[in-house]
Amino acid sequence: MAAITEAKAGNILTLNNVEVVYDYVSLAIKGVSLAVPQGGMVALLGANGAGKSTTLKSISGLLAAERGEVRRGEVAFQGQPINALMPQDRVRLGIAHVLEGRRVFEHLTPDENLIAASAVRSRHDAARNKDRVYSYFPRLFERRGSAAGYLSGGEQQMLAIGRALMTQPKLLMLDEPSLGLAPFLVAEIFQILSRINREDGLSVLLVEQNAIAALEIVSHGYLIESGRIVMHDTAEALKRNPDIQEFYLGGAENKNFRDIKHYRRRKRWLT
Amino acid sequence: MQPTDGGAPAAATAATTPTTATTWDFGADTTLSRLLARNAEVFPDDIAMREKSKGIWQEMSWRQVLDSMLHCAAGLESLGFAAGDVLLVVGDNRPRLYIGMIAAGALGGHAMPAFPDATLDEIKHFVHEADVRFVLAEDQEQVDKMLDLREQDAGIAHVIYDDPRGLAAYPFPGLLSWDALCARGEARLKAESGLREALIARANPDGPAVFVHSSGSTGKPKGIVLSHRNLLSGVRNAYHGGAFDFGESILAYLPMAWVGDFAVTVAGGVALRFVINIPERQETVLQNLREVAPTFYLAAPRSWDNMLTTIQVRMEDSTPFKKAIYKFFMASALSAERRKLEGGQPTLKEMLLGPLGEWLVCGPIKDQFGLSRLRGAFTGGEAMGEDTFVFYRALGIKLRQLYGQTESSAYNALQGPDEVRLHTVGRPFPGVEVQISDAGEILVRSGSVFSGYFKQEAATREALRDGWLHTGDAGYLEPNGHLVVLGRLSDVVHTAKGERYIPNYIENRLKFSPYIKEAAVLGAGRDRLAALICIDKEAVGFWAELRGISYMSYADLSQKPEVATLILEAVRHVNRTLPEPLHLTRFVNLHKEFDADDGEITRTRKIRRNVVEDRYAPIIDAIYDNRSSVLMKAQITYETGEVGVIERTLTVQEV
Amino acid sequence: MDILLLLESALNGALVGLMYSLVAMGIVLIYKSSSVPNLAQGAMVMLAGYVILAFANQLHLPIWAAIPLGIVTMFVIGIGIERVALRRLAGRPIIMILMMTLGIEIFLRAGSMTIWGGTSRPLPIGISDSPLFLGPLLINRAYAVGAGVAVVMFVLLVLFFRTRIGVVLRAISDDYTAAWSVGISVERGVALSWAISAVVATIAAVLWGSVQGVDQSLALLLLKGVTVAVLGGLDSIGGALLAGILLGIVEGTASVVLDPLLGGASRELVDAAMLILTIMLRPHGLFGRHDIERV
Amino acid sequence: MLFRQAGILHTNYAQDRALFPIPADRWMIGGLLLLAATAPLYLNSLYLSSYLLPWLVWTAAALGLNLILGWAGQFHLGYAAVMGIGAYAAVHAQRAGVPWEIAIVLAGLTAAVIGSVFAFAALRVKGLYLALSTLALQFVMDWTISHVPAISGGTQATLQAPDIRLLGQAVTSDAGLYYVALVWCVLVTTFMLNLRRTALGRALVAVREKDYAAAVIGVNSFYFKLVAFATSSFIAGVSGAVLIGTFYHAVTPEQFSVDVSIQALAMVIVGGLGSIIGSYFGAGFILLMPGAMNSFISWLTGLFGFSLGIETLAHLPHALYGALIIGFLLLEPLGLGKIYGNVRDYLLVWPFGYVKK
Repeated sequence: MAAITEAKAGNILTLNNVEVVYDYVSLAIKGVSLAVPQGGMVALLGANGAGKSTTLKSISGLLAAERGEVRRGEVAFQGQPINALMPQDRVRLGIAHVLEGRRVFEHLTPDENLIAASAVRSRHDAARNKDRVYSYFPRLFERRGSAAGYLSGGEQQMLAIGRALMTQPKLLMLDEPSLGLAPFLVAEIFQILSRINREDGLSVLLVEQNAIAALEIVSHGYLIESGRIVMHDTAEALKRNPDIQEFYLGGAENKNFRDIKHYRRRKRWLT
Repeated sequence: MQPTDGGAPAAATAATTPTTATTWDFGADTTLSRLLARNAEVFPDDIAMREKSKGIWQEMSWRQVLDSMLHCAAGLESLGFAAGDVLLVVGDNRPRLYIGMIAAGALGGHAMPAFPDATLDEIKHFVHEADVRFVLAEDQEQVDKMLDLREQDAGIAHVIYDDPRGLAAYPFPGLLSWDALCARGEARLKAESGLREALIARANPDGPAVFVHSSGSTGKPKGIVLSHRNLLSGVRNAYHGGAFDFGESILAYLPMAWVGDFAVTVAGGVALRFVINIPERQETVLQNLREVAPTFYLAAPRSWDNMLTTIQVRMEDSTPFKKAIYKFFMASALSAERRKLEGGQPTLKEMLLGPLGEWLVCGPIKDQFGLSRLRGAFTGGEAMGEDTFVFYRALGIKLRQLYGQTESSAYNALQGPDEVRLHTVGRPFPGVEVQISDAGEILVRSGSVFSGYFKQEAATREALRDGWLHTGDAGYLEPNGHLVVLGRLSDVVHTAKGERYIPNYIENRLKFSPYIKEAAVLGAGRDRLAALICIDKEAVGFWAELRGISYMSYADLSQKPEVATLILEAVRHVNRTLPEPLHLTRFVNLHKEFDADDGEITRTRKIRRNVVEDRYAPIIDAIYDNRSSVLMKAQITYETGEVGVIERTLTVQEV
Repeated sequence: MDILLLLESALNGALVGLMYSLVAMGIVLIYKSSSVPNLAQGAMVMLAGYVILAFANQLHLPIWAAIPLGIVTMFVIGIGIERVALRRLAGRPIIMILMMTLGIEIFLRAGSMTIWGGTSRPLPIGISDSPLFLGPLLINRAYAVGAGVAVVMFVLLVLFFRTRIGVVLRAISDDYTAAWSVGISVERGVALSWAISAVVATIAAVLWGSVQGVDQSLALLLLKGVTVAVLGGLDSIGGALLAGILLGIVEGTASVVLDPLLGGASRELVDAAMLILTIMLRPHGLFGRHDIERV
Repeated sequence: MLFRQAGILHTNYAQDRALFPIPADRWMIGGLLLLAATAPLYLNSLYLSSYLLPWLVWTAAALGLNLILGWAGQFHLGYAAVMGIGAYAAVHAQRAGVPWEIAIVLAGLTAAVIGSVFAFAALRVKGLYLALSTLALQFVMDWTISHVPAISGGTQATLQAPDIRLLGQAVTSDAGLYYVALVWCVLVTTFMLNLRRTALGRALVAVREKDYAAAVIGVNSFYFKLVAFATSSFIAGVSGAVLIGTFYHAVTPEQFSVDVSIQALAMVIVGGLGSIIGSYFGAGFILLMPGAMNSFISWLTGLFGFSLGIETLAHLPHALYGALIIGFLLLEPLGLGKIYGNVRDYLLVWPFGYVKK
């Protein structure tokens, strides 16, 4: 709690009571408030359909394509409200969104993928950024000439992240980057993420179902359930929380089958 | 104390009952198992229970319920369960748990329902109090609790579970699934001729039907054993008093450990052949309520309050056009209803608007919440806020106050359909005698009154004198025979200046505000009144969202200056209805809700004043020391029994 | 059968086919840069013809001024179509977008007729009627010019798709959402592709108008255009060029061979048969890309 | 406000999947059926045979196209050709002495067999490719019909359709023909309503959502696409035959040209993809619009006292037709059916603002 209040001044992103409604009638998230500190790494955890992707889209402005709208609340980037901005204007400000399921431009080569993603930057910057991306992901450089649709899942994820980096973001948002990837690849990608965070001071908002991996690299985590933030704390505290251990960290420490619970604790999340 | 069959004699009433509906002669000299057998014989294929499960309402006929009950009873007996034994029943409302309770009663044993969210300590108290050896648990969660208890030396020998999910691999001795238990019983019933009839006839009308506990707002809950005769007398009295009729459709959602649930769902349900609908889960009650659209609905004031808050919040979130229509018609209906309750006539305009409002606003709202088919809507358990009461009446729900105690099987008095007044609880039921003692205490005598607290001689002597139950409630009878209940005798308190008041009354007024969920009024022995307030997170949260006020958690929200102003308005509003000396002068928005796990309220959500005064002593001191803020270190009990501490600065608000 | 006549038909057919390619390129251009199947390209050709005529006849401008003005006007109309009709449908099922282009087709075609009437008007651009001679073969001079322009357009478009903007447009056609997510203004990209396509339509209108006059029949070029586009592969500029030549040759020779047998109108049958054959044998045309399916 | 939903509980899965669980819907459908059944009593024969009858037949046809477009998600730009096949088959069968009842079944079967050819195109390609190949097939069929005298009865010829005879009784009265159309439309509607609840309906939706994924979970998209095209073609064929038998009474190739295909497509789109009630709205709208447009234009010219050229008058309604299609797609891409659904939702949650998910 305290961490958030004192960091308020240094937050690159704040969401204040954001409510998103799809198709005018169905409520997806409600009263979501969160903050990403400048240069920090924050995870947004939650189950399928909890509203994680919707939250990210409300930040990157991609809701409109799915008939969604931010009906209430404010999304502020570097202190400026950005609710009214088009997606490309948000990218120009420095918000990059790596979509769930990678969504690379399949018929373009990795090289063209990166060029296409530099639309909001100058030619000079694009060249420099491309070098940087290839230095982070040398494997992409090796495969820069073949259609991206034929890359492996891990390579596509790297390309998706690299593509986002081409926009020179200040805040990088990733939607389930570990989805469908082998554990060693997840580890590699997360390592690169923390390296980028460390070296470039890039703020990161990571949406994950894989809480174990995510809590290893972030400093702070939010937990979203049924479209509402139900708790948030430092990664350390979250890892210790019994609720998190049970439902998000899985049965890693289960001693016997009595620990496999088929019911939810009645107690509400304590914050 | 001998149960008396006061009031209308059974024979006389039999002739007046509808011929199509009844085969019960309205005597209380029978048992639930015999009545169940009778239902199964005369109406074998009528629907007795419905349970929402796997997306549909799975039905059970009376014959199936009886068979299931007999299988369970025979199975229990084969495990060694005998007359006088206790079967602890713990879980949410489930058909098998109800059937298991009837089975325990059929064997002359005590069925002891417990709240599904009861902590280990609470259950431990029950288990030791009555030497519980048998448990009927709903699911893995409850089984885990019982296993934990057993590890702590409790004498629990047999744990029977309903839902096998996650339990298949448990290797613990004495753990038995409901199906296995019933298979065992079924085999016995096949093998032993005459067992079936014997089991049906076994129980004695004066034998135990259920073992419940008083709410224990002032101390440890006291055990209360109600006999078949007690409960059936209560049902009979209420039936004659017009509370319900044969064949009502009900939603069994009240906590099973509350006497009201047993008195309505089991006693009323079996005696009057209700269709007992059981919701899928606690969270789906509202949705299931709409699907069932019961004809009879009893809820605690708190539930009605919650539903009202939901209606208000959802209305606030509606489109401007719909909102305007709602406001217009509701205002008219409210003023008409208020005038009617005070004995006046509605104006011509109100009469004209009424049907239109019913079609446009009231009807749809009742439909949305499944209240459109209600013949009987009741509030009971404690006093209800006046404004909530008027709201539902205005909505066209003929809400009525029901008055009773656990000790008298829940049924004492009820407002007649056309005699609803705000300050009374109506006339005592036929068969219930009411007197007012010299001290102003309400005394009750009826066949429904219990015969004493479990293993508590002193308390029993205190409560039962010369056949009269001393209810502990202050009240009086009006000349026209209507009973007025003022509140708990023990609740009537005085300020240092000698002002007499009942905290509960003021608290109920506060709670009408959708933004206030709980309140504790302070002032006994002090020179002025103050309040601890728990905001309603849903309503205040929504209010905050509309205004773009950011918050993270309950604690965070409760301390927002805007929220303080909001609550201040509500408190001032209440003050305007109170005499000057009883005005609330200061209040604090607490950082958490009162919680039964922390012992601050009972499971039926009545305030435990001593606990609250003790736990929030630093805040109370700050209030009366005229400080403007206070650092509160709060203890939080997790359900595992672990204890955590939260530190927080709270602001004291001046009114 | 006269082999020379056959050859001559085939050669002129190839040139006409290249002019079909000009229409097809407009369709390919839009498909390649926004995945929108454009069934309004024929109507745009027709509209462009009328627009140029309006500048030339009603404002009495010389043809060399009317054509650039027509190009500019159509460029703006192309942008307008995106703004008015397509923007709100972005991300919608393709069937709706297809229906939208059909609606635009009906509107533009019937709208032009409402304003300018149905009689055919000549659009002379100063190409002489006298044929060219290639050895013993007679070649239509207008067709030859049209074919030349088509090849130039082909080169320009291929180069265009290699530029950064071209790559961005191809990215848009791959995945709208992903394009938005990296800051590409999808709306502007789609508008640009429609604007360029409208310019291509204008050039086709000039060439076709000079050959057969400006009337409703220009809109029917849509059928030739889509046939060529499908045959070549909807996202292949080169495919459109080669398919145009192929269709032109087949049509040209078929009309010589089949017309006497079937009593005329064999061109339409040949078109339909080519289309069906293409889909049966090479579902994505000669050079079209295949979807990369991943679940 | 009109829809009361309290007390609707399902005690078995059949009830849970009932077509109209809400009583208000059942009342409305009952009322509409009653109105439709008694229409000849209160409508004069002009309205009956010039408006109501074609509306019903075209609704049935639009529903068949919606099966392909809305349910299976496949393009079809050659629907009118399939209707034409049915129409010609029925007329030829009738002229050969086959009773009408059997002739329309033959019409449906012929259309189903030939229409399934479209399915083979759909199996190979998607999107625009499919749209164009179905369009190509439409041209081939147009060409075949008009160029084979045995079918068309000679170039440019009109083939008279014999009167309908049902069970040996000639049906010639307006009311009688109307009832034939009504029964066919109700049959198709009932079929479509129930299709949603069958394995076939769900499989079609699975194919629509994603071919490849459907195949992965074991939905044989080849089989289902084939069934969808065959069923839809059957409905088209019978509808074509009924249209000729009850409305046109003679058959010409122009009745089923590519423009008519586009018109059928417009009915489905304007009505709403996959929406049954939308098909009613869409068919009604597209059929009524040209007449309404002409009246509107003459009203306007009368109002402002100017006159329009012949050519303008001829083309303006067509341009407005295009504009309306554009307008509809902009206003509500899911069509009139969706607008109806929105109104219904609005009333369903009344007086609250929205449903909680």
